[in-house]
Amino acid sequence: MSASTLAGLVGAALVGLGLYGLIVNPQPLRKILAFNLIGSGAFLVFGIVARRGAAAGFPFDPVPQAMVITGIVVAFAASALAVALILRLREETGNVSLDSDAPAKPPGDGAGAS
Amino acid sequence: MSILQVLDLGLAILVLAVAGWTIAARELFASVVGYVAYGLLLSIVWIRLYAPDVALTEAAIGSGVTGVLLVTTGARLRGAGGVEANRPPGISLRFLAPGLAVLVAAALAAVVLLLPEPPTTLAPEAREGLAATGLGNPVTAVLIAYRSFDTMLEKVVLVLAVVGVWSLAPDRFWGGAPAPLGRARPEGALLFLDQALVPLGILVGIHLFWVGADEPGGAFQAGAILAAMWMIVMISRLTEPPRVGARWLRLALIAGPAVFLAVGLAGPGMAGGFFAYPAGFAKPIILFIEAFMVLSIAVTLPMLVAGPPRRSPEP
Amino acid sequence: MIETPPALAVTAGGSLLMLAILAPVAAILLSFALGGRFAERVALGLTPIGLAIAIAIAVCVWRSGAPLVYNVAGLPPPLGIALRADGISCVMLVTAALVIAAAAFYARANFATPEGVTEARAPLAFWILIQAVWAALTILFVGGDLFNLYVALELLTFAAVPLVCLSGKPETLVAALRYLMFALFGSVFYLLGAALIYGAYGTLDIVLLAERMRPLPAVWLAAGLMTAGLLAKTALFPLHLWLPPAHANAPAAASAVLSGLVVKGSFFVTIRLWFTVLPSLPGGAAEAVLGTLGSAAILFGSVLALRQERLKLLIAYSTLAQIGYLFLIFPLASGAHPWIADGWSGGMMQTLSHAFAKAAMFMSAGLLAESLGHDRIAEFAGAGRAMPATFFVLGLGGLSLMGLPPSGGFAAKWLLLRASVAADQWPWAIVMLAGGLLAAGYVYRILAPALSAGAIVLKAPPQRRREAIALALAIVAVALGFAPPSFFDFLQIGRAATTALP
Amino acid sequence: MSLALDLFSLIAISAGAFFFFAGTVGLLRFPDSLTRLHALTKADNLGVGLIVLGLLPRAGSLPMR
Amino acid sequence: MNDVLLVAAGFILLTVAAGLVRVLRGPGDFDRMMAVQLLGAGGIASLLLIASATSVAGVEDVALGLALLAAFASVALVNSAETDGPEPFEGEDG
Repeated sequence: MSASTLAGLVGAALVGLGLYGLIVNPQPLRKILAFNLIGSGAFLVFGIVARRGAAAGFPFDPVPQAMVITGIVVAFAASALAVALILRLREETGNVSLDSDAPAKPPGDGAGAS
Repeated sequence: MSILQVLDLGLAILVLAVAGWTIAARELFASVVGYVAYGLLLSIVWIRLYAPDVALTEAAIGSGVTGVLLVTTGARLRGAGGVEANRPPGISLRFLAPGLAVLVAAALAAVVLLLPEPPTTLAPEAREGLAATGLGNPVTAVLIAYRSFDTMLEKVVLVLAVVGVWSLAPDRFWGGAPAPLGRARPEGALLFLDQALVPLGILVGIHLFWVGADEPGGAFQAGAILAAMWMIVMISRLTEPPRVGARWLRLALIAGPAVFLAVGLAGPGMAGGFFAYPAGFAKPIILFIEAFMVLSIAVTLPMLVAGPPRRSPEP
Repeated sequence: MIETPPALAVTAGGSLLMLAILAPVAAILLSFALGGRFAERVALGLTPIGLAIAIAIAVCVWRSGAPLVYNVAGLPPPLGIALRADGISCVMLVTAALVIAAAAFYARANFATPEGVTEARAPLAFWILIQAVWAALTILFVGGDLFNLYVALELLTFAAVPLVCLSGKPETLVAALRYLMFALFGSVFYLLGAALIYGAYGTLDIVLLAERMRPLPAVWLAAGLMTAGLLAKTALFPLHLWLPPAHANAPAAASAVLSGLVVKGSFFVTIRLWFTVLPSLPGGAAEAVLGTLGSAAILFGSVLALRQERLKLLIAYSTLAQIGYLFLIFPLASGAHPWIADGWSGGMMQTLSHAFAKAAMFMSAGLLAESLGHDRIAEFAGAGRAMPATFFVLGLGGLSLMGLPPSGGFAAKWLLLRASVAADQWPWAIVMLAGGLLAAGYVYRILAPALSAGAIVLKAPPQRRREAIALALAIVAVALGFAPPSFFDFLQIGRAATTALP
Repeated sequence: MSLALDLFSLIAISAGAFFFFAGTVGLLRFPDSLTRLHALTKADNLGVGLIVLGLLPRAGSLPMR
Repeated sequence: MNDVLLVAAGFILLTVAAGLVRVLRGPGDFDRMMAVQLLGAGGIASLLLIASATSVAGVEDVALGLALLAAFASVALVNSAETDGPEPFEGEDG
């Protein structure tokens, strides 16, 4: 089995793992980790497509590789936004949960003092 | 089975094991540490796929900066509790989720094995256009010339991410600076590291930017390295995150996309089309754009890690 | 260099497409660099320019009767990125420009930078983000490359999510976080599908893909993954959980844009995918599934809307139901049948009229909440007499949601009904009629207590100017019901070319 | 000459690999954090250093663009 | 010779992977980080060996970047690992 096929299978497995984590794990930060696993799985699929496309003296097709680079940067920005939301939510409610009916701690106590 | 195949198989198993660990680990911190290890291993996979540019980006942004972001957040979330206090998933979810995950993974694996032969590629087209850009690295050519529009928009996405993160500040802190990245006071070992590592890092960053035109490297990777160096200096408290109201900061954040956009808008006058480069001047213009992109990335990534403003602005 | 096939040739006026995108992008950067009050001025100054460009594009397409095409960097696909505007792109561009302009002027009262400070958090973020929504939608409507559309989808996510939680209240933060999770899931599945499509066909340009399309296993899986991702972003049942809290808790101007336009962005990409890239695939099973999910959304959303206590939540659940109608376009306008023109026109008419009607209703709901201090429907008694214009707008919008004549919603539902009857696909017709009755129920629930007698104290009367903005949008939603046949011909521009492909 | 260089590479790389092995054993077997850190630094420095040294003679043979 | 490089790369990966058991076992965050640190060093070494054996061009810069980032990651980890450190910064009054 060639390296690129194997990498493709790893990518598929990563997507599965990440999807499982995304659904099952209730903690939002862990969901972000899972989302990043799915993302890297998708990037690996681009990666094998690029490797298969070796031609014209290049050992790879540069177009999908460039797309992966763009995708990695966007995924990081998404993680950063999610993290900022999670931290603000923790500060306001003392809890990090996606249940909208979670009891909210009255904000303000202790959050204002350094 | 050749040695290389054995190595590949081992690497694949290792990557999946570490990925599984990040999902399964009980403690948040252990899971995040696993994710950083996972990113490092993934860089080796990218080398096996002959993608050094991606390997460098994955190491720098996918593993490095994202890892630091998550680790810092994990530490901030720890302490006051509430992190592990969520309900466990319901029974139906416990059976549905693995089923769905296995289904998607299996379908994806089957399709990856069944991709049509001969493989499709744009490598010949990319090779053909390379001469006109004056570049040697085809990935850089795709990013800054053939699909420059995507890259410019992606820079705008980064600006929006900064706006989004900042918008999560409490009103009273607007205009102020984000929380410090490091502990209360600088420590000896960190200061030593600053002196040894940061000048070297800046040099490497500039080097990556410069060689990126012809070899693996480029604006993203160079910017990420410089960003890492700035973050190290902030972690050791030699400097603090800047105020979000600072004019120089705003200008540095938009410099990359703005210069890119300006060149793109000048395209019809210079070269007969938006985002087209005039023949013969493509390479210097591309390096000019990339220089500003390096600046913007180097400033954007640390600001995204630092989070929204957390200190009141100076009167 | 590369021989350009006729389908990829650039047309005169193509530069307008580039300008339509770059104008809001430049405005975003300018607003962020200048900061403070300049952000508002730049955003308001952008609205007439953007609207003029959108109208100019529509006029060009109208005159030539063919899509506008532009190749970015002068490089044709597959290596370069193409932009294309067909009939539906044009109407969506103009709709987006009108709704965003209305939302911007409506929002001035809420998002003015206070006296005495040079810059405030919520105003700066709002003015930048609403321009970013515009930029992202414009790319989605004219983008011709699946990866370029991915970047635009991400741009839209990054613009829309922070809009939800501008107030910083805990419930809005939860809503925004949930929205972000669904949106990220959607993006990454879309990206995965794009990777498979590139692997199978070596391009992501939608016109080239349409020519090269063969039923491979890769493309079936890719279509499934991308559609799942896009449905999560469009909030089609059963991936809708994020929408009601997000749309109900956002500031009114933001809700108007989110409900009226943002969900249509990912819906539009779904249309591109199934009607331009994939129509040559055999079978109608996928279309039937989408239609079934749409039907379920109509019934489920309407029933839940009936049970809401708060006006904004009611309107948000009604969005779920109205999104359901959009997806009836898939079974009713695909294939090569005599009724597809009706199905297509009906689906697009529903997209447009819902955009205007829902934006108007959310704006009115915002005015109500500001004047009454709450939006609990049970306590509306007497409000109709105190705020007649506001309730008139809610009534006009409701007319369109119910599908009563004369309104754009009536035209949409009538066309969809006619198509389903002609196609002998009765279940859709029954669902639509049931949805109309349920909509009448929830609109009645809003208006009945308001029109009953009662004493009510307004904190402050609504501003006439803001009422007029909402009214103008509601009137457009009604006026769409009088669209001439030539308007429906316009919607077909660019479509014949793709369906005629072998 | 090439044989001598190959031999040099072989020895340096083997030594580097050995240090990684030793470092790992130390990390796993040593009783407390500080001694583990001690083992780790040996692997870090000497391991990578020797591997790079061993690869140096081959650097010229890499395709240069 | 290439096979020798690959065997060495595989051996190093195997050993540092064994070191990852420390991530599983802990007990402290500090021990976990050391295992990742070792993996970073081993990863750079095997990356260089593999690239040399399969002739991937321009990989020296990748190794350079990885080495810098490994140091960066360990700084960040140390910064946020210790549990007895001061409370996370929560902002100050305006």
